[in-house]
Amino acid sequence: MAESEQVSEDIIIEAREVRYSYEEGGQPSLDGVSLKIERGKKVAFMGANGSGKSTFFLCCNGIYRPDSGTVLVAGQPIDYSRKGLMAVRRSVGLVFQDPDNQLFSASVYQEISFGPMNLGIPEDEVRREIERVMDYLEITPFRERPAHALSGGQKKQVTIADVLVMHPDVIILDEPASALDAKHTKLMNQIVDKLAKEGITILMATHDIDYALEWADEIVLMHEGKVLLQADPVTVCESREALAMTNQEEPAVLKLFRRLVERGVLEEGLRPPVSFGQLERYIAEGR
Amino acid sequence: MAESEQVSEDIIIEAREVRYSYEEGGQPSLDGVSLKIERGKKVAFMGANGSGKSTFFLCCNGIYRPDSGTVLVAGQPIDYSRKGLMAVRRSVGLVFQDPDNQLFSASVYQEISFGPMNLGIPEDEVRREIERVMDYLEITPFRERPAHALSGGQKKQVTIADVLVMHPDVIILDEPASALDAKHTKLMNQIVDKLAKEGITILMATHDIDYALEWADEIVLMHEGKVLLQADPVTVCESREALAMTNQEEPAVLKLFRRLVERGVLEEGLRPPVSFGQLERYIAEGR
Amino acid sequence: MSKKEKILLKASIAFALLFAVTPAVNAMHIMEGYLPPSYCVTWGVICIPFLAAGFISLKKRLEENRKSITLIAMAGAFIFVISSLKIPSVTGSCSHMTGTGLGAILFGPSAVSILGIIVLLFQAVLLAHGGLTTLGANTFSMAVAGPLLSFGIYKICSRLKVNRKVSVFLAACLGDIFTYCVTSIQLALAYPSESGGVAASAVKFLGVFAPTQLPLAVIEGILTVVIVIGLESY
Amino acid sequence: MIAVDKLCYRSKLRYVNAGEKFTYSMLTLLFCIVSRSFVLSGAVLMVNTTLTVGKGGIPLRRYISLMAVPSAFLILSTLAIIVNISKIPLDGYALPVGTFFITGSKASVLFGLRLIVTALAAVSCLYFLSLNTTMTDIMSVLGGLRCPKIVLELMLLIYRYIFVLMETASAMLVSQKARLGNKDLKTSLRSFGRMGSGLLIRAFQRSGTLYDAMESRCYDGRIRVLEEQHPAKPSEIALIISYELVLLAYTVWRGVA
Repeated sequence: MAESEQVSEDIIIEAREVRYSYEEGGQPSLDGVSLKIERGKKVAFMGANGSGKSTFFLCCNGIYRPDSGTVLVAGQPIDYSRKGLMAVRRSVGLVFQDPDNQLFSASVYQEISFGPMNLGIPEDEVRREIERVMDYLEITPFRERPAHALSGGQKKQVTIADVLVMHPDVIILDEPASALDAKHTKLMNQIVDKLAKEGITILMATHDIDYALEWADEIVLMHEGKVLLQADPVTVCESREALAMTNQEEPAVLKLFRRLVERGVLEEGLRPPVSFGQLERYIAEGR
Repeated sequence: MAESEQVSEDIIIEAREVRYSYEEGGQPSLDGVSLKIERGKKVAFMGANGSGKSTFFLCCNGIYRPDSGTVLVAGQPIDYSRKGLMAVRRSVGLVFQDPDNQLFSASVYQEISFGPMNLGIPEDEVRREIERVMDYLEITPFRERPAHALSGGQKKQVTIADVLVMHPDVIILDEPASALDAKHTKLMNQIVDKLAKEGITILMATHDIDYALEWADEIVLMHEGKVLLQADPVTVCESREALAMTNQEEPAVLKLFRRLVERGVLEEGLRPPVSFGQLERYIAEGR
Repeated sequence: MSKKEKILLKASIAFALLFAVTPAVNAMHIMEGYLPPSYCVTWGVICIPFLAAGFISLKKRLEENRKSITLIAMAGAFIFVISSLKIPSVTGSCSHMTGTGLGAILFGPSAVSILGIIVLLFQAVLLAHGGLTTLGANTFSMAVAGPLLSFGIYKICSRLKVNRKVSVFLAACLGDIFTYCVTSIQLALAYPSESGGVAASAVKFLGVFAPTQLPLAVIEGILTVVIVIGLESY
Repeated sequence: MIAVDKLCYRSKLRYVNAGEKFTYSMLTLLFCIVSRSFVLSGAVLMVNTTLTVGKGGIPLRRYISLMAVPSAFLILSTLAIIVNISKIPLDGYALPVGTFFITGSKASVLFGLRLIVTALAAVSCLYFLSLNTTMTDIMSVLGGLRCPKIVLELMLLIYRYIFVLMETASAMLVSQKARLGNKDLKTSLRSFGRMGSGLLIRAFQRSGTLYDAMESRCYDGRIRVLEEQHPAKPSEIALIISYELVLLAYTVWRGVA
């Protein structure tokens, strides 16, 4: 008993049998989701469009209230009073997939100030914070431009700044790299790594299994409103049935590794590689 | 002289020193683009957001008229009269990146009928064509649904049908796989392959260099409104300077291949592989 | 305040309480089937000149620039969306903007008449706000009278160099109140009071809708100011 | 997103000829408001409920909640009609308040009740149309009725973009909420307003791209599109005609009597 309590202190987000339908009596979007996310982890959420990832994210900061089941943040069930929600939303920040659906202000500065101003932080401090976060996320070069004239990648940077400026414990990113060019994908990945290093828990929806394999501490594979599998990336990526069920391809690096093992080029029993660098060493050394 | 004329018959799209600015006297979006696309080829356009890919596409079917320079379709300079534009737009079909910017009608049937009706094709024939194209692109299962109830992937299928129903010689796809999940990315790739097999010339903007390497006959690398490099995929992907300039990563398969050659695992002089399958054979056989 | 009015006020407060428990508030659209046929036709006919004027100006705009078709359509979709979203309110009941003042200020009263009738048709069919037989009466109050007044106030205020925020607020708020007055009079004309005729009936209709419409008009005014000023900063 | 719109695509009567459904609902609506009779309205209400719920397959609970949408208007307006404040009590009811009476005549109470039933029956006609006919089909009926082309084209585009903009608007509101934009009334109003201006800017940006996309498919200033056809069935037409004739006969008979 004592042990389970101790463990739960490290659980930043927990879902217990969460069910949610957009329409009363309609198809459930979440059909009994139970999972635990440890503080400081990098967790990739994968699954087809419509498998419930985004709905789950919106339950994590109390935008949607489950029809049944409980979401706990930092060990406390979400309190759906006005005050309780404010606390949860401060602690769990949400970055949407399409920046055009998140940004509504005329200027970058105004946009970023929205959250902290709502927190009632004194203006001076808000200004300092904005400068800090703009600098940190490399927004300063285009800070003067109106929000609607930014490129897709720049908009994305601003959407992260929006949330980061509120000092959340958890940042949820819904497909941060979709529709970005190579430069911004790289930048986005750097930013995400930076955040993770600061100890912020990161939940990220992504369709890029190669990236998830290399980046994540854990993958949550969702299917039709349920958690099909939650495990470390290699375990998930080697569960070929689960991948097939969710129409996911096997990551290229694992596929090549598996084929080489099958052909006898590499020995059996090697730890599956998560990056091509690792595979390269296997091949070079196993020769 | 005779020879160059003969060659030009196979050139379906040609640009000669095309310049275009959105604002008069403003930053040019296309800054002297010259290129030739052969009929029946699969050409990937790569480059950062804002490098001019989309602008160039809109010049190819006469939506934008270059400030200077010429665009030729099937050897003829585009005729910007009403009639001339109709002919060009019939022959060069454009699929936009965001389906919500292309689908103007709530009904899939109405949407697909728009193009052929504008061409003045008799109603019966239009109806037959719509059925054919819906069947071909696997739209039939959701044809009765309104556009706003379609998933992102389904909308994408309809946008392709919109264009395909007009029997174009060229189809231009602006990032067809962006924001799609694994299942729909696969479907989209299958559709594109099907079109290519029918001899339709395909121009596709993409940020996915691994895909471009494997899929394309040719890659056009754009940078700041100019063509930086136009060549076969391997040549482009091995031009590390050009890739670095456009912030493009080296494709994973080529990187691994190069490293293995450098380490002496694979012999020098092998033809660079375009897919992991090919690399796998090299490794297995070169052992 | 006369005694009669005091009683009326009390009665309307009672109605308002009753009103607070009803789920959706779209009180200023006259519902389907609520007007006698002759009134449906009459209000329809009264709208015709305004709609015709709107139609002609629209056509002219399209001839000048064909590209404006998608722009005008977006404006129409925008008015529909902004007037069908729940707005924050004091009482917690759910209410909507009318969008009349906003539309008139942004797009001018002539464009708003045609867009207005389309939006009202969609509202009737998709949301059951208003109705088909009452389309004429609703068009007059919400797409003709309200926007014309809003636009007039807005123009007068800007000529008098009134502060922009104030003039936008007055245009939207008074436009909303005017719409509500016109609707009340439309109802009163169709249903005169047994004791006191049309005038007494109008007072009664104004009275029952006042508790919801007056705060709503203020909120509409505020929201319109935020939107219009917001647009200027782009 | 819009309940009626969602339901109509699932209706089992969706593929019945739109002209038939339109004619049926409009004529019935007309007889309702012309006759203003308990009997006719009651019958219409029952028939439409049977058709929409029974034949169309719209869940009864959804139907009832939709029928309640105009209830606020209905209750308030009808109260305004049947409640009078007068020095003389009328014959229906009278509550003394000081020297006045809150009062109404029998006739007016009856009138009010009849109005309620008529209006509900009329709403059921509207719902018969909208819960069983897609907006696209309704627009093609309007096209057949010589509605000006420009208006129809605008309707076509507006209908489509209502949903696109609605999605953007609700996403923006959610994102504001996630950043505490609904902390109190003042903040909520400011958030809503700023969403409004952001939405309009985005809508205008879309309008340009949309026009390019239409032009690239040879748009020449006139939207010509085809619909799928669902021809009218003679048996259904006969049924509609006989039903409407009965309503007509009843309306005329009552008018004469």
